[in-house]
Amino acid sequence: MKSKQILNTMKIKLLFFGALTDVIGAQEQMIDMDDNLDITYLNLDMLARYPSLSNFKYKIALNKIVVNKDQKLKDGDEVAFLPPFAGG
Amino acid sequence: MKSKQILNTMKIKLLFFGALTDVIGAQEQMIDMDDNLDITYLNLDMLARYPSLSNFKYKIALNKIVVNKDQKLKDGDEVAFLPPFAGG
Amino acid sequence: MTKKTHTVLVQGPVTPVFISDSIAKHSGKTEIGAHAIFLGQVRKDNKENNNVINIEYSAYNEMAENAFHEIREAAFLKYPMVCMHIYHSLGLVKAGEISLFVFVSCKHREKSFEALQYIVDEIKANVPIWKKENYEDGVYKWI
Amino acid sequence: MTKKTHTVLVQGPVTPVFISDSIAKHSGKTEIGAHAIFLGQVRKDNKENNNVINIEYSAYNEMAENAFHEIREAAFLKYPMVCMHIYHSLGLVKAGEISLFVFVSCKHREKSFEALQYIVDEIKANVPIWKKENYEDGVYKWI
Repeated sequence: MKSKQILNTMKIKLLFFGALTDVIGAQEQMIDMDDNLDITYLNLDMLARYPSLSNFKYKIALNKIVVNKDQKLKDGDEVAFLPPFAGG
Repeated sequence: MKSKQILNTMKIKLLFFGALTDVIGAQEQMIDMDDNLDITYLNLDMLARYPSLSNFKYKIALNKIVVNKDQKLKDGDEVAFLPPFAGG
Repeated sequence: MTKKTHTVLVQGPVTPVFISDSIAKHSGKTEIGAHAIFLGQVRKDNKENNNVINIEYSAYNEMAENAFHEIREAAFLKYPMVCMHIYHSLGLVKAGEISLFVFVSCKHREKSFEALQYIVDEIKANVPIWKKENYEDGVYKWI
Repeated sequence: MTKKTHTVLVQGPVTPVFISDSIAKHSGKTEIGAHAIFLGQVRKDNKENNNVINIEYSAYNEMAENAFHEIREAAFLKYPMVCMHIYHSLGLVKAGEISLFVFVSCKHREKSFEALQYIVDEIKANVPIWKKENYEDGVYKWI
């Protein structure tokens, strides 16, 4: 039995704003990820799936707080991709 | 014939604002003055007539422009006594 | 940058409806991106256990309009404003009512705050206007 | 100085009537002597011979309301305000209409200008809101 098989799966909600909604073609996605992965991994996965994402500046918020990419994820987390703010 | 008698008389309009209207008991006075007198003379004359004026700070405007007291007056001038401004 | 002389002094309080009408009139000026507005409101100050009920404003009218005009000219030289308006009350303004309305409109916001402060400070310092505070018990005090 | 959370985000433009109603509501707060107001108005910018017809605002709503709340708390600690209100549009706001209304009220005027600028700058920098400029010929651009 490989260790991979005993890993649980996390459900993560992804949110996209501003120009990124056009890049992704959606405002929201639900994804399944293996346990213990962090935001760096998620981000690289997104860049692989949407190469043009690399043309955009964005920060990442975990559960509505902007975080560094080494943050670990857990089941039920909400991860948002935020282009530079432009209120007013 | 004394020189005094050939002096012309000037008509000067005096205006009072703010607390000074209470001191003088009027917003406006017309006075006659001998020619060639200046604002210093007028001011001393007013202080003699209204001693409590000395308790107040004020500037003097000649024809709507704040001036120094050595300004000479002429017939038809408008002299205003202006306490500190308090707009807004 | 010389703009025409505006009549600034108005009888009685500046009403909220007058303010919203002024704002609405600027919707056609679509180069404006930022409005900065100052409103002076009469405070019900309490002095020696006595409340201010209203303020009575008086001015040396013609000299005041000249002073407002000079403030206007100086402000347009100093700041990149699209337009600017000042309205100041004369006569009675009750506690809670508005006696001064300064309205600065710019393309961008950056300088609008400083322009607003400059204009309000200039008004307080250089315009011959006086106020008489009337108190609830009938006494008054010149400010 | 902690004040209750306010809902800041409103659908569509901030109307002049809403603004005058807000001003009128402060006439009972007779300790206020100075209101400083900022209004953001949508500019009909011309880019490559194409005019902005409207802006569509979108936000990460809950995070934005949190950010507005933090700005509010910080501003009350920093400045002697009697009260403060922020309203920001979501959805379509046409050129000439108002998308941001910041309303600062103080006893005295001195700090009101700086407080106003601080709050507007914080909103621009720290609130997750985005805008899509729609042009007359049907194209759009994310800002």
